[in-house]
Amino acid sequence: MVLRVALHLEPFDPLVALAAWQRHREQDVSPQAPWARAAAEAHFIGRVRSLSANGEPLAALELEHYPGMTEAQIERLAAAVLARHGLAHALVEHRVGRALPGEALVLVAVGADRRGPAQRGCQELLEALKHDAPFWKREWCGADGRWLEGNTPL
Amino acid sequence: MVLRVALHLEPFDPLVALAAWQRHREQDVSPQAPWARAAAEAHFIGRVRSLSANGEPLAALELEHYPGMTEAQIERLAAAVLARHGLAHALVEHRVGRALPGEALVLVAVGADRRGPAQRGCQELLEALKHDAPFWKREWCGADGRWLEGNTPL
Amino acid sequence: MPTRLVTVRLFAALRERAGWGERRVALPADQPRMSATDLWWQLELGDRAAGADGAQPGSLPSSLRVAINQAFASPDQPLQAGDELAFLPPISGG
Amino acid sequence: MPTRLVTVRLFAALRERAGWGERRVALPADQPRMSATDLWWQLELGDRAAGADGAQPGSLPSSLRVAINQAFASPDQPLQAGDELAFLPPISGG
Repeated sequence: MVLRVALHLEPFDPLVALAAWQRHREQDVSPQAPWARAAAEAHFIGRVRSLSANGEPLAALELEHYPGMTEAQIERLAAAVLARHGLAHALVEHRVGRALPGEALVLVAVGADRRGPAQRGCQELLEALKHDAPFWKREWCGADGRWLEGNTPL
Repeated sequence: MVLRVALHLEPFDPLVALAAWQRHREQDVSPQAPWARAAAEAHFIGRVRSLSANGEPLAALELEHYPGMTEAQIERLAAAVLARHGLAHALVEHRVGRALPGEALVLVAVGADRRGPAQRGCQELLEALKHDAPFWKREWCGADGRWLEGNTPL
Repeated sequence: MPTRLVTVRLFAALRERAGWGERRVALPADQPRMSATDLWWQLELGDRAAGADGAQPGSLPSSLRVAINQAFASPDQPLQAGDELAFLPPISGG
Repeated sequence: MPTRLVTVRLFAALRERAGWGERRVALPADQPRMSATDLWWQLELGDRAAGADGAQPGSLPSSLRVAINQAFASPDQPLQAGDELAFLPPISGG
């Protein structure tokens, strides 16, 4: 079981993050490596919308977090999902600070030996992040900032 | 609604395929573009296992297809899933021919305005490929080739 | 009446058991509503290729699917001159 | 008895409504089992910060969660000297 959690203060490219993660697979070729049994990978990428929750054009989305606790809490959530589904590996990268429409907010990638656990693990880890990792979003439309309370529906 | 289907006779890198797909997003910045409303993306990557269905070390996996029908059938399946979930875009890339353990067999990527449709659409499209797109797998262990009848369980 | 030809294609295990992958077949002049199921038995694919899954004449082995002109079709659909008919063993994609 | 200090942290809307984000607070010597809920009311966060979600003394607004030393904790857990206590408004991550 391999786990990586990273927060980004600046824009990040999820495909670059996935490529870095994939290099671990290519470098660790022992048959016992968690990578060797992970024939199935599920990813999720969430980006900043172009409209606010109220339907106005969004200038930016601000993401506040709790430095230290946020990272530790994501690791606890990911370890629980990894154990529950017998996953081989998981990667969580999350943006913090001020992000622009279209920029990546969150990347979740998990690997497992079969597609079912990979897909379910990826979904559960994303829901856990949304509900149980300390992040707070503020939408900026022009000069007005409005804190969101809760998440968009599934 | 944007759809791309590609078959690969040679090894392909799913992250390179995703990057090429993402460049469409970056080049097409009109607010009406399907990309603009696709804040959620779900991906699935399937690779050749290192063991056969019988648990023997696998030398190679051969994938036969029905040239012409396979591509057309994937497009029909994808169009149905795109319409059913109101998805913004979908990408399917599939390996054919002789593939080695660890090599990518299938990439499915879909975009939607919310995470639920993106995740469900990606899962349904993968199941549709597995059951309703004409592909046949033959496992090679040493000199013996064995056709698989049906798929691994979810 | 002109000769009505169809192309018959077999795939994967089915092709290897039959020993051929593609064949041009003339539909009999006296059977204007000949179907994929009829042709399956006329070509003796049932005897030589169906294995344990063999069905009785009048039906196809339940694990097989039929494509006509590269789209799934009913095995009972009457064939037309020029059709490309394929017998598809169980699919294992993705 | 030495002064027992805890660090109190507020985030997002809660921080902005209260006007501060971090404060060192001495636990009263005569309340050895003081909890996050007790401190919430002692710091008058309920009056000034809870808004429409305000609860009565004795409980926290239901939308809030408490972290002690950077892990979720019960709002009724007695605080220890040196603890880092955080009041967390509704989460919106991912």
